[in-house]
Amino acid sequence: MAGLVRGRSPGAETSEALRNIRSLRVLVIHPHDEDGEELLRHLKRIGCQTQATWPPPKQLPPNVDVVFLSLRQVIEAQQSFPWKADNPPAALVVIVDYENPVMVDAVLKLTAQAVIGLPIRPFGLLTNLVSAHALFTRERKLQRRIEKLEEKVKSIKRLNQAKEILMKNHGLDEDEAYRMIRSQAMNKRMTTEAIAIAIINASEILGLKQD
Amino acid sequence: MAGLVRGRSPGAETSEALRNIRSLRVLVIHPHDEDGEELLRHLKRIGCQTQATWPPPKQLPPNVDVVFLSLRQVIEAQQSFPWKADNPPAALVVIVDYENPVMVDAVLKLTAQAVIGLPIRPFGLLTNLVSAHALFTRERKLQRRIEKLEEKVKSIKRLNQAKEILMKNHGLDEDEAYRMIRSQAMNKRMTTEAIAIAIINASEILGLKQD
Amino acid sequence: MASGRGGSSEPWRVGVLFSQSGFSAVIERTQFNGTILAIEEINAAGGIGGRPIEPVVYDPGSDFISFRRYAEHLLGEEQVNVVFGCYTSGSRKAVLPAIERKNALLFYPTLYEGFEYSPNVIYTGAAPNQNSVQLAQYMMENHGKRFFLVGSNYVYPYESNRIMSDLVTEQGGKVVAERYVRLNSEPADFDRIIAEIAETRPEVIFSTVVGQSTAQFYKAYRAAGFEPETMPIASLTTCEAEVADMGVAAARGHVTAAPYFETVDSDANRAFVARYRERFGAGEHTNMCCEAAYFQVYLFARALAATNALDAQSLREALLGIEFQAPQGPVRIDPDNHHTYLWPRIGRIDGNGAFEIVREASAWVKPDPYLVTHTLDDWSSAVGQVAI
Amino acid sequence: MASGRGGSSEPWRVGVLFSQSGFSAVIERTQFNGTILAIEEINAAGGIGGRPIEPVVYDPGSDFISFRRYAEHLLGEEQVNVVFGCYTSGSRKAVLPAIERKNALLFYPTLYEGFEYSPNVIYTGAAPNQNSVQLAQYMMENHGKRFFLVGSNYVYPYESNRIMSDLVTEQGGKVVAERYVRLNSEPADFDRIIAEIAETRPEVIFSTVVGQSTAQFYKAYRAAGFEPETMPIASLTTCEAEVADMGVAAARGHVTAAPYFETVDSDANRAFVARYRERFGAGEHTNMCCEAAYFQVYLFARALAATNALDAQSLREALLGIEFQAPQGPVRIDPDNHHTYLWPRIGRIDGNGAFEIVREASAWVKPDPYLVTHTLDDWSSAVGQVAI
Repeated sequence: MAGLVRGRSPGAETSEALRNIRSLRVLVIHPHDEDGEELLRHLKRIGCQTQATWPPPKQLPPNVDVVFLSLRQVIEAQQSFPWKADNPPAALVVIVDYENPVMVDAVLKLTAQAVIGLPIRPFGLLTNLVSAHALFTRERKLQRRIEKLEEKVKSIKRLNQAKEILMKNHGLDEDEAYRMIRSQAMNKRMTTEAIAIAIINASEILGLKQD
Repeated sequence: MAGLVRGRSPGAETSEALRNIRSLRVLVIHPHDEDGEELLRHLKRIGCQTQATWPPPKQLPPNVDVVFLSLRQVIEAQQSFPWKADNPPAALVVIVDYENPVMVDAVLKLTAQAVIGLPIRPFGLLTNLVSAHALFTRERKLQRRIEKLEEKVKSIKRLNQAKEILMKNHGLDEDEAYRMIRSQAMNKRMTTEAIAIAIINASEILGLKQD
Repeated sequence: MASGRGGSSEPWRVGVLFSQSGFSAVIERTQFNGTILAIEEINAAGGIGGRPIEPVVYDPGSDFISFRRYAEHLLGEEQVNVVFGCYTSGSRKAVLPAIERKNALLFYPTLYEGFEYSPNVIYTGAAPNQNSVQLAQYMMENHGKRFFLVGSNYVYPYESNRIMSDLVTEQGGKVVAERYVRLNSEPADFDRIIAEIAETRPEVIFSTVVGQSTAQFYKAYRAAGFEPETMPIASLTTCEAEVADMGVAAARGHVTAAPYFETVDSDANRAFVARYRERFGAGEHTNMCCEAAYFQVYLFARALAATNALDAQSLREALLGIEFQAPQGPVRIDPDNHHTYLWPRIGRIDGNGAFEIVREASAWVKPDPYLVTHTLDDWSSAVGQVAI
Repeated sequence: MASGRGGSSEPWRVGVLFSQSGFSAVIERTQFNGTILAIEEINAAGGIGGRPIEPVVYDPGSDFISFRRYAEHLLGEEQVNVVFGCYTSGSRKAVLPAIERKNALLFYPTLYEGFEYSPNVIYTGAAPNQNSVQLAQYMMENHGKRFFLVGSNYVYPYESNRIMSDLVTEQGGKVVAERYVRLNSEPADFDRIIAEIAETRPEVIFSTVVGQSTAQFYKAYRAAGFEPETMPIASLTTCEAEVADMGVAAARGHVTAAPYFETVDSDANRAFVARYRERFGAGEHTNMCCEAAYFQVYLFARALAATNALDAQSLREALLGIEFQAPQGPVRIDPDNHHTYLWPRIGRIDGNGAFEIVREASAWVKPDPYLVTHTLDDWSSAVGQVAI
């Protein structure tokens, strides 16, 4: 988007992320106190599918889209909390009641997509919820794109390596080598990628020339 | 990180992002009112290098790390605000006073890294500031990684194409083709990449066999 | 709270904040009247616990900064902690931080765009699921699906237009344009919009123009020679107050959705209208905002009778789930979200400037202020059957 | 505020919230005493504007939920809007939402970990740039750079240990371990830690153990036969109250950094200590938290004399930048962050259980509660020169 003039252009449709807000599955990991109740009530007011749990679960239940986490209380519980910050299972909204560097560091390590301060106030929760989920989805897309590109680079390199093995050991030129891999793939109903891997593996076992 | 037991492990060093907080250059785009003043005062208390501006600038000043933006007021100003959400120049913290879908949609379009509700309360600002900057830095790294990988895929494809052109038109085998490109690159003090591009361009102009 | 605790004849002091001047005075004056009428009725009947309600009145003149300052003054120096007031969302938002900081209570008698909940506010006007959906359905069934959107330039019209766009698009209709005018508009501001309407010939004009701009717009429409039969203006805000302001000629034939019109056919309403005219003049008219301002004082009075104290905490508890026989029908505060169960209606302005009610809900509709995706099914399922 | 406005002899009612029982009562009782002494002195001198200060006292028993409930009760039923109280960060955080919601004022007389600012709090204890940095420098200069960190399991020790780790690492030192015990510890909880200390032989033990656990830890250290000469415990919290609790034998030779010790050599302090003993008993001792509790009442009284009203808004304005000749030296509320300019000192416990002041700042140090990266340069640059 080049510029922001108004929130929407004429007749623009409401974004997917917002339309689906009532299908979001939210897990609140927070002690059962006033703040926890206020948070839960407001998430239900917004209309999300919300459940709360305390103490922190040893394992995250499946099918959760957004987790709200009471940070200090999880830390003080001195119990291992499972959260793979590099490949998280859900968007994370961290609830903080202190913001000294120890606590902020914990927020950074968890790579939370949103931060909410105690005491809970209803205003701002909706925007933080939707924004956190959008940031999470956005990062996951970037991560998937990186994985695909890395796979692609590997795949090209493997195909080249397999072709070279065939050229070196069978005296084929590049075109012939490639045609041999492709016809093998078609015969065996496998991908050229899989054939390339098979050739590389075989060459290692049989001690063929690789370069 | 596999689990979160405490905010820090014994003797762990304070993370870079936090250590450098007083060198963060923050731009506040907010009308000069009570909330704007409270925000500015607290950013100065935290110790960031902070400046405020209103109305929204037509162009962002250089060397800004984090922007705080009063969303509704920028929208109502009906003035184009420059923000490339796909390749933003700085981390963005949006200040909201309404959270109906029109406003939330605007937050999503800007892909803000943090959302703060009015009225400004000092507590939570620090964590949101540091977290927003870390999310921004993280996404930028992912974007750069994608760019590099895409470049790499392109580069491999180009090198293969150049080799094939040489093999087809000069009767070379693959090794010879590669050696030719490499020696040209060394002679001319260019990258093999640049030589490959030159070969491809030349072959297009001269109508050589390409595949 | 000193004001709520003293001797047994000491009045219950409450704040009243409606504009007597400025761009939204046309409608806010009727909200002020509705508030005062209810207070006078309650006092005439002996007050609450033998003590009268005493309104502490300030005029913010349609200016948001004045709204905030007067709210702070009421809650501070005046030691009031219940306030009746506000029409525009801007004024509500200006007042809200002071209300929350003092843990006071605001009664807000105006339709608005939803997506707000404060433990310190009771919302008695319609949420979008109580007027937008019904208006969209009626207009598409009776007039067509090509909509032209015109609004004042602020949050309420933005969000109302988003909802209307979604509903129209969902039904295969089309929004041909979406235009905004400034709040303090001049008649000439509408020239360009009238020209565009003439050019695009929509089947429905959806107006979220508010305040004195409303009369400017309807008059410009009339002056352009457009016909309400083929291209009516549909609105959520144009009510009896604006009709009086613009005159019958400009108003006739246009359509509004609201939980209340002066023409509601019930004993409770006939009595309300009669007392209103007796008090403020035979030529005066009630309207949806005036009625909400009126019945919310009664909701407050019922709660106060139960608590016999003015603190927000206990008043709130007494208010949640409370019911009252309002002129529009029975209403109820939803304990989930502090908004009100209301009766959606569609009215068309007749040759006398009165709203002929052409459709009305057969049951109250629960407020859902956080609903993002409205669909026409909501209306039919919530309403059961509709009367024509 | 009814309590702040009535007749001219009506007392100024203020809340006082310190624990008389529970894990932190050892120190909170002295904060209570400091508060009461100051109030009695002010009242004996004629009060403020001819009206006495009346403390409204509750005992939260070191329990955070009780702190919150009593704060709500003080601000609600008791109609108080100035509160003196809290030792641990947990109790301060428990009280804070109620204080902010009522726009009241809390005076907090305890060192803490920083990173807080509320318009409704005045912080009169040391921030980390007023004690941690000075302690790190002194210990590394005099004892070594291999540190063992022991703390109670909550926020204050986490953050204090982070700062200490950074300072030690920056100087090429090493943190050999970082261990926590629960707040309601038993003596046996320290067994494992003592064994680890014996094993790792650090040069400095940095303790952020608080409350009654402090005596348990120092006694365990003594029982293990460790020597303060080669491996002292350095602390920010162990003061005269804890020394009295554990006895001289366990305390002797250990080091604490604080803006105040009972041994401060000034007329103002000698008078303070004399009056304190006269009032509470010859065997009683002042300390940094007690002194802060004492002088903050005077800061409040000065502000009240200027405003002659108890509302937070005007009191706050009068407090910012205010100065007072405290027992530790002149102090000043920093208008930027509501914390206090204080006088960093290092004390070593002598054979009588008194703190021998071995180093002190030659100028007050401005509080910087949001400083993340402390360096030893701060101390020397802020202090000019140090006395040995």
